[in-house]
Amino acid sequence: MSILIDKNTKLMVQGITGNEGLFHTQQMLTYGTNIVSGVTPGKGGEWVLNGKIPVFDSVRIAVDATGANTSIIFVPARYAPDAIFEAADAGIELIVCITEGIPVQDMMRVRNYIEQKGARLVGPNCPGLLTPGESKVGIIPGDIAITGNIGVVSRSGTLTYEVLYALMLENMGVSTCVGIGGDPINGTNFIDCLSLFEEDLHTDRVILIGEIGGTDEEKAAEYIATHMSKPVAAFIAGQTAPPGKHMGHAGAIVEGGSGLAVDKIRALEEAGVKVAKHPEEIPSLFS
Amino acid sequence: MSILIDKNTKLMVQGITGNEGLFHTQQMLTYGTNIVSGVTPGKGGEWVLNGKIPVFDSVRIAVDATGANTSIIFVPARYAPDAIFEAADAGIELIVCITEGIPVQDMMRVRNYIEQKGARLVGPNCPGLLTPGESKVGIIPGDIAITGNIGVVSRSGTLTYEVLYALMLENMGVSTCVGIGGDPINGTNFIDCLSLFEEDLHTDRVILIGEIGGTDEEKAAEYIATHMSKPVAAFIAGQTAPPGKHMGHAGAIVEGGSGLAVDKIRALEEAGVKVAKHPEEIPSLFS
Amino acid sequence: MKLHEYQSKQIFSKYGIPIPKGKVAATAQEAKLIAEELGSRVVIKSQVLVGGRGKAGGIMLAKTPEQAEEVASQIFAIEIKGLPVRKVLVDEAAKIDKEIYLGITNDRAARRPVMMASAAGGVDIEEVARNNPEQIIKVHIDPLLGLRDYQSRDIAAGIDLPRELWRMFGQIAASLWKVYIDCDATLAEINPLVITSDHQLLALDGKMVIDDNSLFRHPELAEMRDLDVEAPSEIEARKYGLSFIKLDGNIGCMVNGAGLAMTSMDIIKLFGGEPANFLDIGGGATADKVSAALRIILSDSNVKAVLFNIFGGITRGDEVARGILTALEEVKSDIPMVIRLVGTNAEEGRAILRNADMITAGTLVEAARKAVAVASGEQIR
Amino acid sequence: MKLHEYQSKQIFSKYGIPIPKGKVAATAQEAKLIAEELGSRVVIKSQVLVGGRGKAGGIMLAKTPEQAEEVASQIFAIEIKGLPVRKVLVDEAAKIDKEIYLGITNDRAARRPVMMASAAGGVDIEEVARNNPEQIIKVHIDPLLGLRDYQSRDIAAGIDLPRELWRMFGQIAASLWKVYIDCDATLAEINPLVITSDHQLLALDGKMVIDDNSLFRHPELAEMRDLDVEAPSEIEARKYGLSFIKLDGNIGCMVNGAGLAMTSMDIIKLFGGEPANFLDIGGGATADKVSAALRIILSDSNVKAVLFNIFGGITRGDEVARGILTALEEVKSDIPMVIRLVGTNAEEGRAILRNADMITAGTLVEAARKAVAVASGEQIR
Repeated sequence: MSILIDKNTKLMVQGITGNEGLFHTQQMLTYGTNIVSGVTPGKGGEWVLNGKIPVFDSVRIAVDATGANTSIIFVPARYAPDAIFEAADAGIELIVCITEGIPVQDMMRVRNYIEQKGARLVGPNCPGLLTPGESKVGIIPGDIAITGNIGVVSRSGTLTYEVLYALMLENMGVSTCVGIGGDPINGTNFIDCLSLFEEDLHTDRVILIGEIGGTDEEKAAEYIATHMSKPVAAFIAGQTAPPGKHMGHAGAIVEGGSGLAVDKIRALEEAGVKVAKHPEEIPSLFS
Repeated sequence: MSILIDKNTKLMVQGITGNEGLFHTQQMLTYGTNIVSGVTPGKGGEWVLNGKIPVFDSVRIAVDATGANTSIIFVPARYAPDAIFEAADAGIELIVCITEGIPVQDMMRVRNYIEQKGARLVGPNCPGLLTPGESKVGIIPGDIAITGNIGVVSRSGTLTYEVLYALMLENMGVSTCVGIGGDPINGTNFIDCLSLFEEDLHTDRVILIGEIGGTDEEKAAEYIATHMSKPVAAFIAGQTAPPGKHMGHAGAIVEGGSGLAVDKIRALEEAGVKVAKHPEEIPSLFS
Repeated sequence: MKLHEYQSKQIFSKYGIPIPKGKVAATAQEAKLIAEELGSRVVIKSQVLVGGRGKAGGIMLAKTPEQAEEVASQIFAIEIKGLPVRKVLVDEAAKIDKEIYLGITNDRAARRPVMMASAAGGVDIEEVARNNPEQIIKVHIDPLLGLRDYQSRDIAAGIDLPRELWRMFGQIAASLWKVYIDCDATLAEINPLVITSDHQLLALDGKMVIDDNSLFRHPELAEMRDLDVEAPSEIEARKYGLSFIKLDGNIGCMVNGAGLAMTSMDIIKLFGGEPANFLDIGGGATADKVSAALRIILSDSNVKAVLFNIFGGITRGDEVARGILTALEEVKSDIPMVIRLVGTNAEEGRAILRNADMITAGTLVEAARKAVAVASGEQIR
Repeated sequence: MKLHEYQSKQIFSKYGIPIPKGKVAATAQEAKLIAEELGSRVVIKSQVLVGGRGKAGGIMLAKTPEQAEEVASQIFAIEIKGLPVRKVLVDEAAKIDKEIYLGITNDRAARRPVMMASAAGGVDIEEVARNNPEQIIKVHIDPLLGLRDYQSRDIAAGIDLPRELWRMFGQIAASLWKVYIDCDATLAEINPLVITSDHQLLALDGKMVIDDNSLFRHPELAEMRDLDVEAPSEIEARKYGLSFIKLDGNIGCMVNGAGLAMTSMDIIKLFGGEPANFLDIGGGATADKVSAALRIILSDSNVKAVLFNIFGGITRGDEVARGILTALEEVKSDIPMVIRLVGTNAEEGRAILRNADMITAGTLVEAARKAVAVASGEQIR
């Protein structure tokens, strides 16, 4: 079992005819994800991947024609906010935005709007979701995780792969892995995922992978202390990062003395979370 | 008993130092309404009506200082939308806007915003509310209604007074009278009030006063047919109004064959509502 | 407030919406000069604020400047639904492949703006809405977010617009949205928006209605008002802040409050009479306003009786009575007048009017009955 | 991207925010001429993108043009927190009654812009926030609705601004909001906003940070970037689309992915080493990118070892290995290199690198340990 995506996910790919969109559509299809349609304005009526997936001119038309309930967005940063608005307006329930580099003011408008619409956004600037054995909505390599009962939620990309890989080496499986993205303003946050994992019958432990910047890890710690019965382990990246610099991710920055790794680690440990010194240590924290 | 306003209403007056604001504040005070504060930007620290009511610079400051839960707005049309936003932002639960002549696009933005905030707006371009014997929030003359069990909801001003007066002459009392206003886009509508009256223990009959323009009366009729157990009587003004002309109220206009009085009357009658030929006939419909 | 076609199209053009080359003429001679200047076949279009201009002979084609002059003088000579033609628009004639409809208006029920389009353009869109609603595509626009590009694409797809025109259509839709917002329009419409034979989009006709309540922030639009379309009495009424609409009956009405004013008209009709006007004098009827209103009512030679229906609420009945008294002195008239005065200080008001030459009534029904009676020549007192 | 004070104030001025008269000088002589032109006492302010200019002697007063020249040459001679002074701003000196703070920034937690103000202006606002948070008033702004007038009034009242200045303050707040929106700022700050002795408001200093991700739609702002503040290696890295930050240690890092790159730095430190840089080569490490990155790392003479940590995911390990091989050929070097290659096609990748002069590691821990060891001169192979 899983959270957010599973066998019933009917996926639409926004920006399906771009290089990245097409490549990852193939990857997801190979993994077994149920991809029902793609959207590229002006290319409605075409088919991609040897006629497997129909392309539509707009999300609304694609939803009407194929009943997609989930969307993944691969369009360039300048068009991505509109793509999210479009998906939300068309009634898509789960919108996963892979795109990196969306201006933060755009994301504030997007956040405020989709909250009204009741749509859920994962990302942007994220690797997406993976429910091993059922569905992959994103770019996480499918072969580095096996099915199991550990929920993983992370602000990072390859660091997440590192953790999944370490778990697999120990034969530890994953219920769902959610990459929530490295931007300062994003959709679904740690607490949203923690609460979903807490309710999910098939998740019995959770790994949280945070990094410097913002206070989401501190808030997650508070939530864990007061709402979580399942054990949580964590890792926080960026303990050696200098202040005032964006460490690759737009959201990974220590500003005005806030967002420090040390504060996040302390908050999590005080909430009873075991915090790993390095990612390869994580599996042992559950032994 | 009553809906929306009663003895517990703690009223703030926005635009209290203007001519109209000051006059009606005095009227409401005389009626016994619990007026706790007024707001006029730049006049914070003053007192009006012989030191009875303190004036504040902003709604937020007034709410913090006096705990107002209801606001009435008497500011000119060009500032009224901001006054509504301000009241909603400060957490006011019931906002009554008397102001006439607010541009309709402003009202569309206001409506969309306050819906998110969960505030209730009555008006604009309305006479406000009267719960006889308890509280008056608006400009309805206090001496033309007595306490009783008839709920009144109306899009009009003096026409409402006419109906209240006709009821009083027959010694028929009113629980609450709500003037929802004559603009095309307003806050609280017929259905909102009908549902409140249906739930109110002390209302046992309801009078609906509509007029030409829009389709709110038709929707109310549908609601009455499906949701109301209490008897409803109605009157619709504007049977002789020519199409394409605003009959005083911005919302009272027959356009493209819709908004006709005859359609509204038919819909109400089909919903089991007795529709009066003229306002003086209304009391007899309940005999 | 309605704008003329040429005014709407000038605004459209300022926002980058392509319109035909053309100019406005006030005489047939001017029309000829414009046609010469354009150097092509032209369309001469009467500028009147009513629909059905074409059927009434108010839109005609001319192949030469001479023909333009001739046609223009024909158009200047006619009246369209009672309105004189004071100006014509002389537009370069377009080569039309297809006519579509594009408009934005307020959806009262949805409390949002709605953009509408139809592949069946060039005809009365309300008729299409009634008979073939499936031919109209509607997209609601979030008033805080504004029109988004994907909404224009949804519309373009919905009306089967050729794909090579989508970009241009999107720009026109975005411009029309900006016109609608910037001008506080309640309607901004291009009908028809044509696909020309060289595969361009062109706004052949334009219609805009401006929210009267917004004119305080649009002085430049307020100046565009065409007073020709309004009865002189309505223009006069606006000066005094009176809400007045001329009708065809013979019983003048003076009422405080819009709902009550409509009701007074209705009740006159109910008892067999015909109202001569809608008139709301608003709250606080000063002598000034009352006499202006009375003058306006009596300027209509059809009027055979006047009905005053005043509900003294916050406005006190004695004050209103004094206003009426002053007005009656200023405006001498033999027309019989019925007054019903009720509410706050009504008794005092009636006392003041006791010696005035007026018929009094206690109820609205009684007042209406009496007004209808005296209007038809009956003597009652 | 940070803007200089003079750049921020030029933008403020364009939006109607009052700033002192003044000009930028690149030499002491120019500063003298500007002071002459202004004809008043002036303030000479070094234009460097760090705080604490005043304490470092980077802001000085001058009474005469001669003194301005003297003071300017002093300022041009110093370095402020390691940065050279290339320009100074020569501003007319203001008569100051009171200093306040006004700024807009993004509140990550609230996911909204926040306008902040304090009666305690002129000092480091983060210090005020830490020590006297009650002295700062914060108002969140709805990103779809924008700043409203009543919010400015709430702020003016909250910092006890004299009432006669509210209107002017409201205009400045509205302009600052427009600056923030139009420039995609993540910070737009006036500190201090002063009340002058003749009761006017004046933006004495200005600070803006622009969202790097938004620069595609602000070419005019992108051109304002001051390359002086960045290490040359960081400028070089940006050219290749590499995310690179220079640090003070001796172990160079090359990693794919930002989180993993930070983690690699952390783990080096954990085992007693010091990272020389943060470097994320991103997805799909082409030979081009890898050699550029390697050149940049090795251009730092502190570097005694290089750690490659590549998680082949969608990116295939063999491709990365080939990229590294090409890079190593292009960039000859004796510095010891440790590589840990894992994930998709990692084995093939390791095979390709078998003959390269590199130390291999299976785990991140092993890789970090080996890098730390070789950096301190140990011989392992």
